[in-house]
Amino acid sequence: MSFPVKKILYGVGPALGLTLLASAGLAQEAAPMAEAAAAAPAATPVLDAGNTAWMLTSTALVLMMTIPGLALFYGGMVRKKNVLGTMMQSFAVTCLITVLWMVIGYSLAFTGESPYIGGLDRPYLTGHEKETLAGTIPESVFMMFQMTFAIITPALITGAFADRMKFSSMLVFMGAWLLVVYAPICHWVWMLAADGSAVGFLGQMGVLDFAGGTVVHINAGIAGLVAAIVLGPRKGYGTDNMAPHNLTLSVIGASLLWVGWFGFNAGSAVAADGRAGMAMAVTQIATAAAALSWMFTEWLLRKKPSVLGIVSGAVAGLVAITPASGFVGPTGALAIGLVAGVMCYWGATSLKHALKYDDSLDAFGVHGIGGIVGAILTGVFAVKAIGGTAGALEGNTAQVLTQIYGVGITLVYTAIATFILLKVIDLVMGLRVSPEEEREGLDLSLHGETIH
Amino acid sequence: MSFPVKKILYGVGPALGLTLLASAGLAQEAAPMAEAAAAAPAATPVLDAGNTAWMLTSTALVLMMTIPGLALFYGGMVRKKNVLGTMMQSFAVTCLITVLWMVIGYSLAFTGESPYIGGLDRPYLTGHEKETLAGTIPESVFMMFQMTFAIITPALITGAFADRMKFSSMLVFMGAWLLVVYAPICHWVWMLAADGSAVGFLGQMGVLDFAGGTVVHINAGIAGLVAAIVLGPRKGYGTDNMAPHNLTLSVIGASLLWVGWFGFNAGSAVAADGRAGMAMAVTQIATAAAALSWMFTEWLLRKKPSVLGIVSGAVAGLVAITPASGFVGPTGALAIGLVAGVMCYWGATSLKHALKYDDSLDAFGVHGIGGIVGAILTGVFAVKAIGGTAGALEGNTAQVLTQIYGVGITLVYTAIATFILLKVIDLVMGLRVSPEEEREGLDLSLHGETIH
Amino acid sequence: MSFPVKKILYGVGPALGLTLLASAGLAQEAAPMAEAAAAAPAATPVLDAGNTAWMLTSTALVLMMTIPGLALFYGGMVRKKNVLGTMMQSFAVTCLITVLWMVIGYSLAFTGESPYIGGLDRPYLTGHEKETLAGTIPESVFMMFQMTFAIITPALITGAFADRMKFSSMLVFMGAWLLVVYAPICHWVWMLAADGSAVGFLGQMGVLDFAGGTVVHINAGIAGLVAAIVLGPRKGYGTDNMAPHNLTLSVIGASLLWVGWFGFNAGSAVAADGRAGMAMAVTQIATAAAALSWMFTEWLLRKKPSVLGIVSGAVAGLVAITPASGFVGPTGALAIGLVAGVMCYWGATSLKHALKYDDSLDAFGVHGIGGIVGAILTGVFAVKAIGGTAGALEGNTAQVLTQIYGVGITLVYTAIATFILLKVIDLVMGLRVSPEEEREGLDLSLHGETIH
Amino acid sequence: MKLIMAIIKPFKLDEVREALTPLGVQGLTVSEVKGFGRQKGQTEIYRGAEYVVNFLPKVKIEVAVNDDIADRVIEAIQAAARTGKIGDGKIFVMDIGQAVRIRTGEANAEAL
Amino acid sequence: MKLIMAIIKPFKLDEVREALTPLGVQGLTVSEVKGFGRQKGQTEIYRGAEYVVNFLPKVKIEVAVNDDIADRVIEAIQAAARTGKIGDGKIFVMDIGQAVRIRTGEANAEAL
Amino acid sequence: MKLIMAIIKPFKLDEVREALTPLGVQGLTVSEVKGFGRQKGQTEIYRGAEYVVNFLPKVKIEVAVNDDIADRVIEAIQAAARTGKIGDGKIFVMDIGQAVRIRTGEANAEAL
Ligand SMILES: Nc1ncnc2c1ncn2[C@@H]1O[C@H](COP(=O)(O)OP(=O)(O)O)[C@@H](O)[C@H]1O
Ligand SMILES: Nc1ncnc2c1ncn2[C@@H]1O[C@H](COP(=O)(O)OP(=O)(O)O)[C@@H](O)[C@H]1O
Ligand SMILES: Nc1ncnc2c1ncn2[C@@H]1O[C@H](COP(=O)(O)OP(=O)(O)O)[C@@H](O)[C@H]1O
Repeated sequence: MSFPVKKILYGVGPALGLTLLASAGLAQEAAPMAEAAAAAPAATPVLDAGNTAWMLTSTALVLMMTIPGLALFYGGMVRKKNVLGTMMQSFAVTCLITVLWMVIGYSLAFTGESPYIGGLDRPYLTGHEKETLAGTIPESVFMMFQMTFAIITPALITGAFADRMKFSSMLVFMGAWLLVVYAPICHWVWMLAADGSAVGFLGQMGVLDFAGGTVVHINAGIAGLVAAIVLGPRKGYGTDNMAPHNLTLSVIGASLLWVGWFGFNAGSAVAADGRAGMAMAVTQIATAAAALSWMFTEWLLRKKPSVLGIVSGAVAGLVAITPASGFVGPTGALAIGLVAGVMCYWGATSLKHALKYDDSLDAFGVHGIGGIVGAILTGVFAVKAIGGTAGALEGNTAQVLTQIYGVGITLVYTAIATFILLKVIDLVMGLRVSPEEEREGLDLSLHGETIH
Repeated sequence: MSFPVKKILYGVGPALGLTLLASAGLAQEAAPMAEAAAAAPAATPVLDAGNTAWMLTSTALVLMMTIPGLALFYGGMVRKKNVLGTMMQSFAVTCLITVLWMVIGYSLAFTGESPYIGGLDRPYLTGHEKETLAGTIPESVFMMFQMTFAIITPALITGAFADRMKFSSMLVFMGAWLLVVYAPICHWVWMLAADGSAVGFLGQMGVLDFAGGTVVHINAGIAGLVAAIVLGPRKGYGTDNMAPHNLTLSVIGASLLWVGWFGFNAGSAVAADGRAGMAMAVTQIATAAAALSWMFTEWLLRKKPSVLGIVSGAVAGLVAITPASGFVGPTGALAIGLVAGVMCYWGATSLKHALKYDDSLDAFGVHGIGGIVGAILTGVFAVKAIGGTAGALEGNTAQVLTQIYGVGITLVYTAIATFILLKVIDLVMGLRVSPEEEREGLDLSLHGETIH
Repeated sequence: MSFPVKKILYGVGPALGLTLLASAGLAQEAAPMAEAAAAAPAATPVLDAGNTAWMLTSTALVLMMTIPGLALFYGGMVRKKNVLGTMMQSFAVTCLITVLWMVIGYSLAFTGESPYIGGLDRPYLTGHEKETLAGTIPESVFMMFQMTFAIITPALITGAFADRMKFSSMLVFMGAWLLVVYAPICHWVWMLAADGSAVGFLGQMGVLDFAGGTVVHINAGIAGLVAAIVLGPRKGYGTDNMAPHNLTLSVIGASLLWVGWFGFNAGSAVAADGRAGMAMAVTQIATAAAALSWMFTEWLLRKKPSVLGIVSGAVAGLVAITPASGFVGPTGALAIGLVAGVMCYWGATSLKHALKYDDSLDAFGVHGIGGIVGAILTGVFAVKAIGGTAGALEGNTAQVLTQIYGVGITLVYTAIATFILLKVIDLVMGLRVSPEEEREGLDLSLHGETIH
Repeated sequence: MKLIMAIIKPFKLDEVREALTPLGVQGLTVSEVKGFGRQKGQTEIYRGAEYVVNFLPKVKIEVAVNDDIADRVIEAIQAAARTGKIGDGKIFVMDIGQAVRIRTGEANAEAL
Repeated sequence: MKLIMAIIKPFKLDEVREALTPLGVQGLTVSEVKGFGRQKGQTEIYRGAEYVVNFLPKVKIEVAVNDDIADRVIEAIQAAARTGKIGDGKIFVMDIGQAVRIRTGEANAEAL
Repeated sequence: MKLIMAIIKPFKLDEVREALTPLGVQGLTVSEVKGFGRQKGQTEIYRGAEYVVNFLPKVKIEVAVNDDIADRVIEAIQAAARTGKIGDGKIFVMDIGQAVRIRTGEANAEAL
């Protein structure tokens, strides 16, 4: 572990100048991640209706993950007085990020030639003509598909500070976080040149992240952890009964996350082909394996298999397979799922209670831990025949280090940037609702509504 | 506004004889709306699996909008004693319209050469062989896709008379309304000849309605307004507490409407291509913009941003972008959304309370107003490069008048026909439940069931 | 009826050796059921992105049927104290079957040349390369699509023994049932050779089952009936109030089943073509017809049209059209739906109460009866131009007998195997929770959670 | 002091509350209850299984008042809650030995 | 008249109600309550956080009866509600000063 | 014996319960109620329709105690439930004529 730690230390700083060193030491062949424009760089790309059909569908599926999926998953876990406020966070984030992505976010993430950040030259989706293509699909579809990722990532964070953040501050934070944290990291990992080669520095280095282990889950998980610590625990945490008020909502939510995740992972092939099919299969297998491994672990340790446990395990599996989904095969997926279920169970129970932060709905425990597990194991189980890159099991042990490096960079950058953003917002407008508002519940105090 | 009013007056009458005059004065090039058979009129059309895949998916998405989407959106807004009855209305309308559409509705809407109404020669889907195509997709898929539109339109009306209509009368009304109001208007706007040219008189005139601003939303909104007035307000309206009993249901419903609307709008391209992609993108942008503009308006005026507000705004945006979705670009969508959010907020709050009708769940306030805003602004923001027709901003100011004309015709025809239908049904079998049934709630009194 | 009865008697036994006799007497041309590899046996199959897009989507839709669809449909019908336990059954079955299907189930169902059972030579999806095709789609997608069928079938059974089975025993039973009952029956009906000809003995015999009338619904329905009888009725059955606690959940569930069923039936075409389109259309029509026929029957006999009634009718229609969906046209679908609604109403009310078993949520009453009605009527209404096989109405009366034969074999095999499995598990670990646990409710006693 | 407990039809609650204000009643406490009595409930039918709902939704009002206005309060409740149809409910009156306002510690008459 | 308040296990409600009918009790009022007592609740565990549920679901029956049958009513409730296991509940008896039937205005014994 | 009925703010329930244990109170019964009083509720706004919520969520505690500890129980409740802000609630005390433990048939003091 000493090597990546060193890398992490090197890797942080304004210019992150160690790219050269690292690319010499670590980089394999450039792994085309999202493959937006990857197919046949020589011939003029033409629109493929089949691929476009699948990407339109995938976009709808990924939107469904956030609303209503995540809104329900989180909404069912809070106390009754906060359910509307919690669901509203996912919904409002969806709206806010949509507009910001269109105004400038997409430009920051997916234009330019810098390995660190995109340009400002395509605000308001300038240059999106009806005919513009990204690979074999319209660029408008690629832009939309990526937008749904930009939406769910901040929405995931809301689980960490449930029940206590001001709605206004939450909006400001999420908007800033999209531009300052999400857009650059997305660029580092997924920005490709027209010829399909990686532009972002993590992509160039060969970090594998098929559908968002670092960009989405580690990113959101770490941001959530920082937010939970900065905001402090809920009033009554550890003494009051904070049992989830209605887990039927969480079961619906987890199920829609699962179904929608096929768009997330298999959609990241940006084609309706064998790689998409394999991504869907490994997603299903890892998810089921993690759900079972969480369930049996809890059954063993706590005597009862809980509904919250099995659905949490499923989400843990979905998270962990995300970076791996275009790179590993069925047995790799099974292994990743089994490990992720146990590790996230530990993250959401022992670790959280040992360290005493109040990550209310386990944004870090599930997405942070699951994302890290998945990112690293991608380096272990990657199969050359599937994604073009071999993993440690096929002899390429360096890939594990590359993966750890990617995790480290993301982790450190997110943690620092999130911390600064939150502190600034706290100074300017405050982060937490008043104790009275918190006691009364967000539904009534912030939104003037309640479940009758 | 004097011009369209005159047009509206002209435009009404049994034969709607002003077609000639109007087509001389207003019509632009014929805008292929649903483009069923538009592609390559010269060559023999062949089935495209990619387009078919997207249209199969779109059909599923649009069905999901009504059940469970709309059923939940409406069901969450009524009082607890009416939730099952309200959801049942959407479900029963789905079943009833399916059978009627198959028996004769599709024939009335999509056959024949008359500009006013389809023929009776394809009852029971006669002539739907497995191989019959509509453009590049099987006709069975086109028929199904259109069926889901025919289902949601009457289902939307149920929001206006929630909590007080007899279930039997509702079924009779909806069946009659499909044949007398929906099928002809659908024919006027969307019926195309085999060569892709418009057959219906509004289509011929160049009225732009990509996915149903007039056919679906204005139509349902106005019918709802008339129904709300004819039935009269709910017992206790204005005095009793009629707060929505469970807005979590409405959030799920609004979210599924949003996701499903990708099928509605992007599916209206009847292909998986750049126009579909652009339709999806502008749908997303307008929806988010309208949700935010409703939310901020309410926040400003009422001090709190409500959950019901943001989801209502989203639906308002979805409605307003519907006619525009294949014709405008991202910035046009942003503008349409921002305007729609504010206007529908005004429609569902000030206007309704000023005029004192009880449009219980704001079928008119959201769908009527939103549809009118969207239809007119389509004429402003249409981009020639996207949908083949320029709007006022590109110099074609006449398009705005054409749009207003289309709105006017729809509005007047729907209002009169709906009024007559309701009055006749009232005479024959009565429209309202008894006061005791209304007090006890529809769930128990009409359906013998309740939420425990 | 004497003929099929004789066949049934013959048809049972270790080797089911009457294949020869039966194929001489009954078999028509081999009907390619799932047509996995059917297209163009001569030319090398190539991947079709459009077909693949639709099959990826269909897989997502069918998974959505089980979670959250079925989980909600069943969850809303039980008493409040059992809702989480009921939803958990569907969720846990999804996870368990996923892993088992990957480990050996797929190999047992879809490999080998025996007409009775698949081989053990492709455990852990051995041989699934990224490029392997099944017809025009990747084999990984075919495997996933079939997996979702293997998931929902056992999940359907849980409705029969709701509120009283031990969770551990349920898992063991479901795992064993998949391998001992589902995998072979699936093989009998749907296993095709590379050239598209039937391998399984029921397929060879010409039994028509497009999307799972026998394999899924009769199978699950009969297993449910046996389970309901073996476990015995719920404590308080017939005296306590066991009214569904929240039918809003069931309406959502039924709606998602309906939407997802497009993937089930139209997806069974394994292509985005005219047959898929027709399958979708007939699914919609039969479902609506059955919903209305159940509703009007109940309205007539019980004075009120209930929400539970209309949604049950819809599910009955979905079940009944399942085997027929690739073989019949719109009017056949209408007839099948109308009959299924009435028959399943009778099954779930009169029949159940007359025979006094406690099929709690009518797994048999809806899926068993509906599946049998559909399987037989497929033989009546099949249209040669649609699915390649004529039915009785087109003169091929023998097809009805073939269908009855298929029903009989399935029914007897399932009943016996399910009975034995349950008895063995009962001996080893017990099937029922204790009376105290049952009274307290599964949520708290088995899972340690509750709805607050 | 008296504790007046009234079991009424739910939709009469607001009328009853409004009828008490002019009498100087400044507070009351309400519970959702289920009543069994002469009034018979609806039958719910679920797939052929009939459940006669013996218990009907009622609202229970508990209001503590001084002895001097007790009779008028009882009359006001009876007048406001009455529909004349079966199931209108009952009023029961009990003695309160002691009353305390938690916020201030005030006792008895001052506490109400 | 007496107000008999019984706190019982929820699943015993129907038995208790049936036990009272032969005694001439024509009405009663039921509330869902939560009881704290010697009986200990289940532990719910959510991702490692344990909540011992101190309050268990109980049903409270309030029934007003004439003095002459009060003892028999108490006995009947006790017999019907008893399981012999901890948590069976309690019966408390209080005096009612006055009773009114809202529908008719009948008072006291006639009101019940 | 006394029946002490306290209407308090919901979030004070656990504190009140804990305050009673040292006094030897071994059981109590709790209901969710809605209170109308001097404390005014929030306004809910739904698409422009405003509903002032007159009834606020409260919790009603009913606890039967022997006469000797009644005063201490009342004091303990008042102390634990008090926030000093409007809406803290009330305590009413009534006489219990008889008490029975259902499980054992024990009566009065032994029944509690
Ligand atoms: N003896 C009683 N004790 C307590 N509550 C009673 C009693 N009798 C009736 N009630 C309550 O009063 C309600 C109305 O009584 P019911 O007999 O139906 O009609 P009515 O009020 O017209 O006499 C019942 O639902 C029940 O809640
Ligand atoms: N002193 C009391 N005052 C009011 N209610 C009580 C009292 N003691 C017990 N109860 C109620 O009786 C229920 C049962 O009491 P518990 O002590 O658990 O068992 P048991 O009834 O066997 O003595 C409690 O849950 C509570 O609702
Ligand atoms: N006369 C009364 N009878 C019964 N309950 C009362 C009475 N007055 C007040 N309450 C209850 O006490 C609660 C608090 O009373 P309120 O007047 O709001 O404030 P405070 O307790 O500070 O005087 C009320 O919500 C109501 O539940």
